[in-house]
Amino acid sequence: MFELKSSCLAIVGLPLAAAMLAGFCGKVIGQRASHLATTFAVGLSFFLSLIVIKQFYTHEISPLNFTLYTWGQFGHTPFTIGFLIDQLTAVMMLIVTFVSWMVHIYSIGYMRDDPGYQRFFCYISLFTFGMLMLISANNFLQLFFGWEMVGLMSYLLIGFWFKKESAIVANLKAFIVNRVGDFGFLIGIAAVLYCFGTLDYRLVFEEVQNISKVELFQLPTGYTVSAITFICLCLFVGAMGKSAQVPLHVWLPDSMEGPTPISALIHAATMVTAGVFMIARLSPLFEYSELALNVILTIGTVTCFLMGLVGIVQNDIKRIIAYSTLSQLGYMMIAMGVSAYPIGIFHLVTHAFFKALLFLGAGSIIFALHHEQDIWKMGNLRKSLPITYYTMLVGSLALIGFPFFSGFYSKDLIIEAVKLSQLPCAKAAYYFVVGGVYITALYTFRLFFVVFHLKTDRDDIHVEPNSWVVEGPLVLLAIPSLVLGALFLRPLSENYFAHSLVIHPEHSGFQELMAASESPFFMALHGFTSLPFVLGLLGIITAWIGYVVRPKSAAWVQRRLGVIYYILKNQLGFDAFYRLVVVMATRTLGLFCWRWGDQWLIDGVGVNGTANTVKRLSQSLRKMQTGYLYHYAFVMIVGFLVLIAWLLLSVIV
Amino acid sequence: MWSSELFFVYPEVVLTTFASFILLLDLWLSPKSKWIIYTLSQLALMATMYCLIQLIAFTPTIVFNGAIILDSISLSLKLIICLFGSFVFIYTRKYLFDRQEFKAEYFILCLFSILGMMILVSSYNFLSLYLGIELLALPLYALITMLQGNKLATEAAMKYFIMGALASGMLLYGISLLYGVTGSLSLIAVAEHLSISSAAPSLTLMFGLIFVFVSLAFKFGAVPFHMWLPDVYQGSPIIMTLFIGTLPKLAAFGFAIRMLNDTFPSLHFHWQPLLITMGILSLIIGNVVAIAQSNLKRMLAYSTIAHMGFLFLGLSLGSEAGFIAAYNYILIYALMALGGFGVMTLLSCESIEAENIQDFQGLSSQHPWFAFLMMLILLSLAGIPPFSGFYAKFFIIKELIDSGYLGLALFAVLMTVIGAYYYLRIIRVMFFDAPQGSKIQTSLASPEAIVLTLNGFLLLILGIFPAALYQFCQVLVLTAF
Amino acid sequence: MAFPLLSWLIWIPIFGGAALLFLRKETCVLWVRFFSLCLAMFSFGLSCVLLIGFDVTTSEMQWAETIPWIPSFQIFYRLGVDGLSLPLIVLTCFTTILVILASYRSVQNNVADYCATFLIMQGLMCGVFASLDAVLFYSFWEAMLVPMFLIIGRWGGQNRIYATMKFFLYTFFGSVLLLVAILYLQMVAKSTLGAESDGLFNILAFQNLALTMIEQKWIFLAFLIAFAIKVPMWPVHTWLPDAHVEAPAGGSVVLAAILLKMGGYGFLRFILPITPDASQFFASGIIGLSLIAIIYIALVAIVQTDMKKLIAYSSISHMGIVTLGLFTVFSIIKNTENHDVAVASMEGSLVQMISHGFISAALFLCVGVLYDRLHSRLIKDYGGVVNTMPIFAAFFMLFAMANVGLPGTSGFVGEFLVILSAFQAKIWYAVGAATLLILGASYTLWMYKRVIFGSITQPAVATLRDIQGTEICVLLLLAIAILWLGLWPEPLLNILQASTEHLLNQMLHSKL
Amino acid sequence: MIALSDYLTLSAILFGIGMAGIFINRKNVIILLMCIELILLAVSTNFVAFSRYLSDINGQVFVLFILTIAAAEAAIGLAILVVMFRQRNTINVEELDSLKG
Repeated sequence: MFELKSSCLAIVGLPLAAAMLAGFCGKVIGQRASHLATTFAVGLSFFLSLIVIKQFYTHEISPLNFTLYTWGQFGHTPFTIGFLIDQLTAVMMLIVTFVSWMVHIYSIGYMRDDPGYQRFFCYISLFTFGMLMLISANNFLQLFFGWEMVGLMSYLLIGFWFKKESAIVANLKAFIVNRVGDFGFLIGIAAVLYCFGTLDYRLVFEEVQNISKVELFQLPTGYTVSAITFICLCLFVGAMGKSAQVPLHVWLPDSMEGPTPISALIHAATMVTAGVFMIARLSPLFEYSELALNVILTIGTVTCFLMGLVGIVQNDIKRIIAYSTLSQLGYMMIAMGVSAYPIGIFHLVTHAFFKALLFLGAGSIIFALHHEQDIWKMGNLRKSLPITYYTMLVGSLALIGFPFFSGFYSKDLIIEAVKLSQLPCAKAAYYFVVGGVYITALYTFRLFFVVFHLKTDRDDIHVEPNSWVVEGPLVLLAIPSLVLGALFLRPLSENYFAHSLVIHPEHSGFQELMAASESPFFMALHGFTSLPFVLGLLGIITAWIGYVVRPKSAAWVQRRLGVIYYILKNQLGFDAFYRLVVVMATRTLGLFCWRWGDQWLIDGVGVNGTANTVKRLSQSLRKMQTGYLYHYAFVMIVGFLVLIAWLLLSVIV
Repeated sequence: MWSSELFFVYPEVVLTTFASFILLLDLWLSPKSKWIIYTLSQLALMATMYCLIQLIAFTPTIVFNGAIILDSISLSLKLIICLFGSFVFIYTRKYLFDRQEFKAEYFILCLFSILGMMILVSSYNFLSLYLGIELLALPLYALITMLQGNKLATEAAMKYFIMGALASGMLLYGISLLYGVTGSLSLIAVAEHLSISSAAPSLTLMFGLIFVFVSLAFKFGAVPFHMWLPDVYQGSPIIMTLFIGTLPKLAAFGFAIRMLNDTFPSLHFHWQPLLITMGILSLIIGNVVAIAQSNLKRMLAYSTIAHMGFLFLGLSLGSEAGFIAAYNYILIYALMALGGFGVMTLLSCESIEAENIQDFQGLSSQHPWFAFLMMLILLSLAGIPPFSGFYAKFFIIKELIDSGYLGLALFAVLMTVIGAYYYLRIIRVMFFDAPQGSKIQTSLASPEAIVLTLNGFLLLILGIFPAALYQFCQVLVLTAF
Repeated sequence: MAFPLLSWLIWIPIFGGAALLFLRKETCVLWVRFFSLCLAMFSFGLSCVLLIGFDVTTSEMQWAETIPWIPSFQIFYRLGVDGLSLPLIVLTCFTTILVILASYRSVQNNVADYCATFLIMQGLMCGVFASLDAVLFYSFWEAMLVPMFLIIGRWGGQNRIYATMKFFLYTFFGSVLLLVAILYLQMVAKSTLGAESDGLFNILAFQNLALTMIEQKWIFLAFLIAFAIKVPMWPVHTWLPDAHVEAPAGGSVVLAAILLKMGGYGFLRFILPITPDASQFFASGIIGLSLIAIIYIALVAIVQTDMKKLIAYSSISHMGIVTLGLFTVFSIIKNTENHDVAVASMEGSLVQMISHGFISAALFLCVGVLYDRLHSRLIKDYGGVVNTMPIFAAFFMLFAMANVGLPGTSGFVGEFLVILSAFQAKIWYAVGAATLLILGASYTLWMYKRVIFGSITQPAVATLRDIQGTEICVLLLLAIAILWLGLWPEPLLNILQASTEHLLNQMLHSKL
Repeated sequence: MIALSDYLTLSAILFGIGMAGIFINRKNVIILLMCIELILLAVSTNFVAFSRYLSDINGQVFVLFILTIAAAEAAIGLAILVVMFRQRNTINVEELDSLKG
């Protein structure tokens, strides 16, 4: 007898318990016990999630919505901690636990000699817990709880090597940029509470139709903002932070300062997709705001295209993959924007696997090269790291959407969905999306060729063979990267998510698409003739020519396009803008408030000014006490005369 | 014999007898047996108090053709003056004994001054009033000069003397005018005259009133008749400051009650603004100038001025409630002054006169107990609850507000804030600064230390149970009026 | 009469502390520490009894005691607790335990005086929260300044004299206005209730007193200055950074954890119920000041170079949330007529007060731990502390995150409730308050980064020893409190509920 | 016949001179003592005049007391003066300014 409620609690609770164990007793129980405990716990969670999703697929169980305990009350509205387990959650659980499990195993080898071994396992288990809380929430409070929890773990893990200045700068940046998103998110939650009077998903979704026409406030220009749009936009700001959409994307490339398994787990597969997941989860809300969808689509497109461009000029292996992640997150956002939630989630799923694969592959390279990350210092690693080579190839092909690979199905569907979308922005977005395919192929294979194929003259590259715990997960991840797309397509076309994701009839144009793409095989075959495939191929060829056949040509192009290269190299100036304008302005303002407001005006003029005035008054009044008897007598007599005069006046008047 | 009117001034007679006897005895006593003088002086005060207690049952009585009144106010004030006088003697004992030449005159003249105070507070006509004031003041002029004989003391004495004489001259002139208008020296006669004449009071009367008030203000040291006060406090030897700072204020309060309540109640409308003005000025000058002082005695002198300002605000109401609050205030003030100067007296020894603020640096590590007591006293002076100084102020402010003087109350409390600064400065010096200079030897088991402890804790206890003292004052004032 | 539990809570620490003053010999230091810890624990136990015996369903005063104190003026020794004061009393007792424990390492001279002063202060603070008579309240309110003055002045840092004087005079200035306002109310009470009524100084009776608008405005302003200084609100906050910087760790803890709460408590007990119409009139002004406090002060906090100053500014900023939550109520009611939201807003403020008590205490103790070792509070003197003090760094991280308002810690609860309800008043209020999310994270984590993370650059840091024994114990207690409150605030909210609703009714009931 | 007002005027003038003397004189302490005597005399004149005018003996009794006290006062004043002179070798009022502020 399968009990969904208790298994759900087990899925969520196991990583927490393991994290506690590794965190509090890590020193006592030792490294081995720590990683065994956490790995076992997450693995168990994975198998449980597997059962859950299987049962959902076979319709043996229906979605479950239950409350664990009442966290507090808002007036008389209870705020609860509770879980909503449905198809969407089940899928997310599966990815999270699986990738996390893989990363756990991988880390056993990767983090082998690190002094913070137990801490690391504690963190990633705790992260898994937070992520599971996030995805299984049945209300906004718990969503926010998980949201911040994963943010915290991301912060801690980016700064895991706390001695490294760049790492601790990066984690601070990540947290604060995420906070900007959370700022919007919190306002969004407040707006939800204001409009719906509850934070419970179910109640909110039931009410949404009644609210959809309500206007929240009027802008000074006379334009009214509808409540639903306001809510969605605010929530989307949160998603922009977490899912690193332009302009809140700046933290993600820097977050690569963390250990590579983290980059795979948090900054590729799971946490960064939380924003996408959130929008999908709240699809009943977003469906009612045309404006919000357009914004999402636009931001997604911009992110997708620009970040891909930036990715082309990066030299750090992890940063290239990070920019690729940004670009892919853009794709997911695009899918959300065109209401193709199932497709977006599909891409999320496939991306989780192949991107985790790429990161872990990169990690294996980095590890093998003694923490060398510059791709130009690698080269010709095909022979020395064969497993990594092949798995990376699978990952790269999946990433560029090569037919039959998992990425192909999801990405192709997104492009088609954009094409079919009726949104005003969709037309322009389509070109960028398609263009993005070329860029994706270019940067992916640039990386691939430079690392594995580029002939180098140097012999000094000492390659250390990797252990099975590092390579095992690569293989395990490569399999889903290869086949998952095809596997997933079927449930997708059978409307697996019908219960969880709501799509407004006006936006459901793409659904016929899914119905039409019933056979993965034919769809892939068909893919060979499509424009994206051509562009992708073109990208690969460009990379081949530029970096393998004629390595000098890339440098030539770089010189010819100096300005563009400079801009791209500097991440389009976002970092500089934030550093020079936002941060400096804040600090200057702070200094101004402190030096002039607090120290000069309030303290100087106000407080000490008063005190000094009294002191000065005291000094001058004390001079009246001259010490001369005749002055004393004089004062006394004058005092007497004044009193007399006053009294006489009062008598006369 | 008991039917004689002399019975009602029996305490004064006893005190005079004792004082005269000690005066004579001093001539024959060898320097080694000077303790007899001290013991006898204390005995004199005890005996006087005993006699005073005997008289409680006979209040109110007016004797000697209306020259002396024995009501609850005068009796209680006399008792308290004697009690505090006894405290003063205890505090000064060691100071005097430690010196090379023991001055028996201190006790004798103080006893005479106390006699003057007793006469002052129970006087019911202007003659006895004048005699009381002079008897109070004259021994003090002499004492200030003779105790230490340094330049400052002489200067202080001279200033005190000239200003005091000027003030009593003005009082006399005022009395003469009142006498001319009313034809009587009796306070009650003046009061009757004033209440009968329905027309506006004559100009002469007004002059008389002002003259009397000037001398009253002079006794309290209210601005602008305060000029003598800082100099005298500073210049006098500490034991004299101790005496001048406490007892005459109580006597002056008796004087004030006699004037405000017994003589000029019907002119309340006219004298109220005077008192308020003087009160306000005193609060400003006292509190503000005290900040700049480096001599503790001088600082406490200015603080006295400020306190008198507060007292004047209470007195200015002219109502029973106002007098009750004022009485409460002056009692607590006297207790605080007694304690404050008492600590200074105890810390002063043969060579050192602890009077500069620097002398108190780091007192808490040298004499933690004295520092603690001094802190209690200073906090009480500053008006911080739960010390009685706060409740004294509280009652006055309450009466002010109840009578509708909201602005005045606000002003008074704001001045308290300024006042808090300089009291805190002393606490700061005692507790936060590192000690400097030599250590003064004072035993905690000595009687003066015990009494001082009692004094300090009385301020705390009266603060925690403020009702006791207030009700005491209430009963006294209500039975007297 | 029932067992006088509140009196015990007030007087046991005071008498115990006074008794400690006599154990001044250096040889009995251990006994002093032990005895004072026992006293503090005993008081905390008493407060727990209070907590357990508390009836959450009513807003009536519980454990009430009434004894005539100054009968001539109908002033009573009148005590009682309701949902508003109970948590603060418990917090007070809890904090004292921490302070005593924390002093085990950090205070080595004048231990008896130190412990005694804190115990006396504990009693006085309990008195503030428990008294229902205005004069009694005022007495405790003022009396409490003295121990704090001594603590900062005696055990403080370099510039302690200036700081402690400033602290005392600043707050004293505010409180005298409180006194005048109380006396004025008494006068009004006398004219409405009659001179013989026993409610002349009864705070609860004040709350039912009819007042004209003009009276209310003046009384409001007088109260406001008194309480705003204590909270402290912008622009009367400048005493706090100085006082915090100079105070010893224990002093900072009590200052931040409880003293500031007295200001907030004053708002709840005096301003809102006594002058509801004036409160409504001035509400937008107060909200403006709160928002300025939140944003302006947070900006100031960012540029601080002294850890304690930074945390002090952060305290001011967080207290801005408290005042914001209290005064948005009127707007909420006007906007939505939803009492639930208004109640939540006030509860949010109260939770924020309690939680800030824990968090700021924890942060100041953390700085104290560092200060004990290196005798510097400057951020630049540290860096890479995590290398030598990992356990400490972990605790500090938790507290920093609580200060940032991370869900799951207590810091989140209050902010969340207040921002959510502020939104219902005006969107811009919520937006303004929510900037704390960003700014708070900026200054807290930036400081954390510079102090804890990084490699060791200062040789002194390399010699640091990690926390142990009592230090762990203290921080653990706080960590538990912070997490418990963050993960399950419902019990606290339950305690607050009835009283808050009652308060809300009072606020909405016009006195005109 | 000399009227009461004449006496009063005289005494007022005497009183005024006495008062003025105290603060106008900046040289000699003895003059201060004399001024005080003058004030007391003015008062005595007043009392006697009123006493005569009112046919009331009390005023004249008062004067006797005043005279006695004036003598005592003068004695103390001179004594202080002597001490002062011994210490400072001067009786200049202007030099009596160590206590101030």
